[in-house]
Amino acid sequence: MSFVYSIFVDPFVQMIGAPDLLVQTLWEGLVGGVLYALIALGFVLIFKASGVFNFAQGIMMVFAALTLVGLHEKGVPAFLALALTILVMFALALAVERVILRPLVNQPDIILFMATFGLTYVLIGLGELVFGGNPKNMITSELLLPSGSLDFKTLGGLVSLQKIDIAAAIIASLMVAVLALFFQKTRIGRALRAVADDHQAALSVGISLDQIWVIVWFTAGLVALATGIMWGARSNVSFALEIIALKALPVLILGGLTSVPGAIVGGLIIGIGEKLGEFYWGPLVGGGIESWLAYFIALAVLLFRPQGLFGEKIIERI
Amino acid sequence: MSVAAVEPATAAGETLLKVENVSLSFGGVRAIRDVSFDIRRGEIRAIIGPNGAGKTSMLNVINGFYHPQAGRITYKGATRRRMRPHQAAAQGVARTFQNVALFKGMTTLDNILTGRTLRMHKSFFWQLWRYGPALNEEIEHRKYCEEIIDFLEIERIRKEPVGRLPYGLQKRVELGRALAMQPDLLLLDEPMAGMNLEEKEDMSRFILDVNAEFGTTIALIEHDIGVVMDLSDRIVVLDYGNKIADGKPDEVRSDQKVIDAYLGVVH
Amino acid sequence: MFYREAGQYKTTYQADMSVFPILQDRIGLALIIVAALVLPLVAGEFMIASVMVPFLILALAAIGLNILTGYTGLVSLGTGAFMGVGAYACYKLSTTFPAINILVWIVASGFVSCAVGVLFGLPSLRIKGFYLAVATLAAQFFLQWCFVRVPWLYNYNPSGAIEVPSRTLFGIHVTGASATPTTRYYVALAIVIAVTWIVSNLVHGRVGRSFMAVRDMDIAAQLIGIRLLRTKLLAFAVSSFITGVAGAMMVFLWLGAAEPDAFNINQSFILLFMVIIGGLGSLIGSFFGAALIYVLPIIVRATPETFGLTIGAATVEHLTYLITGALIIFFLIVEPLGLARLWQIGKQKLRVWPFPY
Amino acid sequence: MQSGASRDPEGALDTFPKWLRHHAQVRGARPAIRLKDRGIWRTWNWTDTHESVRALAHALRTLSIGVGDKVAIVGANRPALYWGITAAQWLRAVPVPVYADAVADEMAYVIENADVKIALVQDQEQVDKILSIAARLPQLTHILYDEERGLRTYDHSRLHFIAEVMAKSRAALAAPAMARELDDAIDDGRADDPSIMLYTSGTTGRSKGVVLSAGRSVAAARDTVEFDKLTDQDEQLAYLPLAWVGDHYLNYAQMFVAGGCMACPESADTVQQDLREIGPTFYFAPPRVFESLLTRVMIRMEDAGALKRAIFHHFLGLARRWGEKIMDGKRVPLHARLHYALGALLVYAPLKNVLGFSRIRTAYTAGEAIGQDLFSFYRSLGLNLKQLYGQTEAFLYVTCQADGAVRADTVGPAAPNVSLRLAPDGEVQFKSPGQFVEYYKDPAKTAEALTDDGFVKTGDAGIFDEDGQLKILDRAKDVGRLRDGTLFAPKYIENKLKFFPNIKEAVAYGDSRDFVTVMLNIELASVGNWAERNGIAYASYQEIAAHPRVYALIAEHVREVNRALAREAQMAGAQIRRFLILPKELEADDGELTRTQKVRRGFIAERYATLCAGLYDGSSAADIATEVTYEDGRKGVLAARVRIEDVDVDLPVSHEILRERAA
Repeated sequence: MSFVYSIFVDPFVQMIGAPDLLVQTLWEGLVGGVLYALIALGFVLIFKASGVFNFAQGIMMVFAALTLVGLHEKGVPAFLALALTILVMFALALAVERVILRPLVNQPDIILFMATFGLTYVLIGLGELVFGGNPKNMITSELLLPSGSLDFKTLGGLVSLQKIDIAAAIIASLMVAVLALFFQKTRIGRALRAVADDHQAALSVGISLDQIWVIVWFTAGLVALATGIMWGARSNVSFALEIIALKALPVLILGGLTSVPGAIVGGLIIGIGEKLGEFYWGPLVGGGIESWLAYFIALAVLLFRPQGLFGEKIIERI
Repeated sequence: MSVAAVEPATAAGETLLKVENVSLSFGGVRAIRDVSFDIRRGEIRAIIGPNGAGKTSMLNVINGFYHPQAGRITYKGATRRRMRPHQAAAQGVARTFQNVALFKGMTTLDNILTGRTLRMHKSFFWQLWRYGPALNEEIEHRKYCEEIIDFLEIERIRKEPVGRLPYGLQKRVELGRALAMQPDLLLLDEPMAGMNLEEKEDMSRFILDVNAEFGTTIALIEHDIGVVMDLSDRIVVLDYGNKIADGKPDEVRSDQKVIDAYLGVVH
Repeated sequence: MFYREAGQYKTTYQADMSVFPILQDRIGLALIIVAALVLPLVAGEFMIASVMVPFLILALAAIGLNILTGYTGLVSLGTGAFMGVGAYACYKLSTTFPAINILVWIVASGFVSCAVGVLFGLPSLRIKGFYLAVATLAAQFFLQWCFVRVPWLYNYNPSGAIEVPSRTLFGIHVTGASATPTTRYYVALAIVIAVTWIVSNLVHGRVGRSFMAVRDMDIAAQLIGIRLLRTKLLAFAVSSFITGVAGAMMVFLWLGAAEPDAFNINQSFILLFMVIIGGLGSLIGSFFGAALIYVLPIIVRATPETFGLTIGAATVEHLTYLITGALIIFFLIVEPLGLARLWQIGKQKLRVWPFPY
Repeated sequence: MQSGASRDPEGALDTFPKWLRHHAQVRGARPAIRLKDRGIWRTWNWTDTHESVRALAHALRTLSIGVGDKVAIVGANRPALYWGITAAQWLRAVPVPVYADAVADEMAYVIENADVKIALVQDQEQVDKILSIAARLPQLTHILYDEERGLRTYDHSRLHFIAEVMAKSRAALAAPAMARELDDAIDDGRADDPSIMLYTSGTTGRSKGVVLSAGRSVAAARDTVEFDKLTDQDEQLAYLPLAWVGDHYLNYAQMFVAGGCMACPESADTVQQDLREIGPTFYFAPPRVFESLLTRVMIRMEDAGALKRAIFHHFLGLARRWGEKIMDGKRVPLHARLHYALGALLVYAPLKNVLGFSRIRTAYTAGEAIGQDLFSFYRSLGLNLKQLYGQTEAFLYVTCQADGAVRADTVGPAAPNVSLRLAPDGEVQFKSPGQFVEYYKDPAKTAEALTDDGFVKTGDAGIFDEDGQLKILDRAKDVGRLRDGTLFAPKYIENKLKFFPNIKEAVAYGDSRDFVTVMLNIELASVGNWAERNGIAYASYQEIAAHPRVYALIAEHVREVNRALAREAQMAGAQIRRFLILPKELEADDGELTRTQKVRRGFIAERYATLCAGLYDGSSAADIATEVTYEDGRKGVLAARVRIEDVDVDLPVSHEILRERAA
């Protein structure tokens, strides 16, 4: 009985008992979720436009952050480093299109999926080879990002919000808004949306498929860079972040592979869910459940909606 | 040929399958509306109709792949609302597909052998050993499959991976796989789609032979009206999910509603 | 070129349905087995202990994954963890019951892994494709977490690692510090040959065809009467049994000791690479894949030395990543169906030589 | 490994059923017949075969087949049909194989003419055919079929499924008395019993039933089995038409005597595949099969990579130079032998393997002339390909080449125990062990075919070469003489020309003329190819056919033929003096060729009368205007001036020397 109690009752008692901690946990989860959502967003962009399940999306984030920090370490001024990193991400998009997508077009999905595994390894190897494998600190202040925290004495305790987290939430929201505008209002954006539905239709807009791929991968690269900066600021920059990047996968699955709102909602659910889970239920089993809780949440959702929360219903035709 | 001796055609004319007032819709789109018809043992029954008439959906309902929202299906005397596809298979319903649904990574022979799965019973552990009982069983079924290969005249491609075969032959292999199940009711979804004249003639001959030699009841969908009229004993005509005619080829041919449907008269 | 098939006709179905119907293939296989048996007589200890033993074990794990991914079409990203299950099970069993033959425990640990595999295979009924891959990630991270957080699994060893006890077989040390590489090699070889033979039996029969039917066209398979869930779970069971055995072997016959990190997500990826580069749905491809992916880094490491260059260990590590990734992409572009397909093409060319097709 | 023939010194085995029993006793477990059926080679050993034939014989007897009755055998090569042949022979009835692809009408003629009582057929197709003509065949009582498919619903009052009647017979034969009586019936068989009737597809008129006796058939087969050292280890693919003497001799008679095994292919379109699987040790195919095989080899090699092509052609060149010498056991330098051995490893053996020729010890070709290059190609690979000349009336072998004495342009010396001679008019005549008894019910034709002293007239004209090998020139009636009396064999000359890939058709004239001339068609594909390589532009067949350099090219070929002719005693005087290249291709649609693509010399001479005149009046060109039919069916007039070229004639220097040597 005590077992049942400790799972189903006690955590909620704790939540109500210490609302400040609850708010703090929710906030942490929210910020984490926003960042998950950003990674997932880059993923959805690519999946929609080129049908590639881009496993390397998380690594692109780390790679971007590492490039930025690494360049700065080598003496490049922060904003020049930022510009150069954007350039590198563009070069990456070009290279991916030339080297991977073009030769493998029309291959089964699993093959493209595997190719992005290969890309993951290349990016890890390349990044570490050039910039070294030791963890680095994000150049937060150089990029004029705030640091420190805002503390609120409220709810019978202390709620502490890191400024960088607030910035991250704002920047993430801005990016989503900009992307939404880009998709809705620009010719290229409309073409990108069209290509998701129908390649021919996209061609009729006057943009070649190759160009679309480059643009999409570049966009995803930019999103990755932004995410990388935020996440790097919260911890540090190394390929250990890969594990975090993998969290984008349950986010995606939860949201449905093709849905941008799905990616955002999924990110928030996973982010908040795993923080709550870790904080309130984790101690029951010795902690550290954050490493797998996200996947279980996604799995649980999938069992009821195999296409994810926002995915289109699959009607099998024969 | 010994295959034929296995299932002698029983009292032709007895009802094998009865579809009553079946309706099916997908998220508001009604694919089949209140359709009823029957299939008698030993006959060749055609389901025809313009594109989107609900023909394939009808087959999917019959073999349990779709579950109708309303109506009843009586098969071999047992009435049911819904059935799982593997149950349908176990009860002797076999099926070919509009777009060839072969196992592309396997050879012709393996595809046909797969059709015998339900009749192979040697346990997993015998399979691990393979030699002995499992292989003997495998050989028994290989013999049966070879009869089908002989029947369909596909000896030459026995060991070719099906993915490399021309379309017409793939359709034949698919028919072979369905026959390997020794079905009581064989559902053929556009068996002659995309074939040239000669291939169509071959396929027609095979369908008639299957019906005659094995006594298999056949329900088929086909676009080539000429072929349908020649092959089938009775025809159901669907249009926009409704049944608009049902009868012998001659009756259907002269039915005004059918003529209208095929000429595209607006409803 | 070396094939002389004229006159090799089959008068029985037994002969026609044998796994190696061509005489020259049987000869080739016999030669390979003989070569594998005499290898320790000619090869050095490094070759045996650090190349051949790991190669065999990884090939076995790749076969396990290939059953699931190659034959049944279910992508798994949790293979490393299933190897871990085997390893921890074997560790617990052999330390709890030290008197019982270690081979028994290696096989038994396969069954433990099998049970866990089936459990995590359950979602495969409703979840397909990439979605399922993510489900297997859940297994990966959950199991890995267990290896860290459940001290019972490593007998409360303060280091958090499992250390292989010394065990004998017919009076000869086969595990632990005093087992010679040659002994461990022969044990590994025997297990790999036995399991490969059994798997080969399996995939050539009804079960194998059901797997492939589900992979190629699950709807048609269903309408033939193949039960999807049962078949998929069976694939999970067989697959995780083999990976479990491979995992136990990895610790007991190769590493000697292991930390939870040995079974991390990277291990899962590496195995998936082996299967894909080697060839989905091909047993021989699993060996090719294991050889390429495992041996490649060894070569990358050895190459600078042969040219007299000294490169830092970290750099070599990074280079290995870079080159491995590039090669994966290269092989996917050259032959998406893997080395097994290249092998098959080569064999076909030899069979029709001098004709090109 | 014993030759069956050597086991019968007393000659007591003078019918095939006796051989069957003999083999069942001495090599019962050796395979006798195979059938690729349901994916595997079902095999019957001699014991099984004996037992099956016995059951079928009993079944036939129950259907009242007795001595002298005729049993038609219709269908592809199937064990049941071969058993039917032996079963009929067991009962001293006469099997009559009928071409399976014959239309109902032709079949009706044979069945009626042969007084067939029972037809043993393969499948529904043949049953349908026979039922459609049954009304015209009152003497036909029963039809037995081998494949049941589609026939179950037929009226079975006169129709029987072979497997069923055999099963019934087996049950009946379980009674020892019944079995003994049937077994003893074998001993009633006598050497002069008619063993089989083979209908020749006569070029003119209705076909005739050639009656062969049991003793002679066995004797002939025994000789050639000895000659080619066939044993019970030999195996061959039975893919030739059952009703053709070649199948009955090579597959049936020889294997029945040697105790070897014949393998029946799965179906007509798997013959190549089945050939490769079986890997026969004895093989026969007409030249056109070898030719199309070679073409396919070359076409497939075109798609090979440059390196492989280079290797292939290098070793083919090597084989051309040494291959035949090595096979004939001639002196060859060691380096060439080693080089050839490497070629065998890389090219020859694999090539033979993919063609299914790996195990062949003896291969024959016959039926028409075979080109030197084609013939040499196979021999140089190490395939022991030889030629024979035969006829239904001889029960196949009249001449055949011995190992080590093989040439492309002859058909070999007389086969064992065959007497061979040339009539004064050049016609080949023979007396052979397997010689036919008569044409069935046609004493007039029989008498016509025999000379007064019992030799068979072949109707072919031939000459003996210096080493006693026979060369077939042409049909005897087509052979004429130049004004000076020199033998003129148009087809012989035409064939020599046509072996050049550049020459498609040739029409030779010379009968009752002073000298030989030819009209030629060039092969557009190869000449066009040559023209392209030599920068010669052309727009049409007519244009390139008239090109001076093409004339020069062809003239060289004609000279080469002349050189070859000069070396042959009887032919040296019939060298080609003048030729022209026709401005259009000869077409069956224009009546210039028969439907079987044979030139109609007389018609062509009439049609191109002006050209013909030009050839003999010494002019250097002649005009022609003639109506032609285009491919789309339109008609038009072709008018052209055609060059006529003189060719040097080789001195028949060796003439006398050769004659001496021949004598």
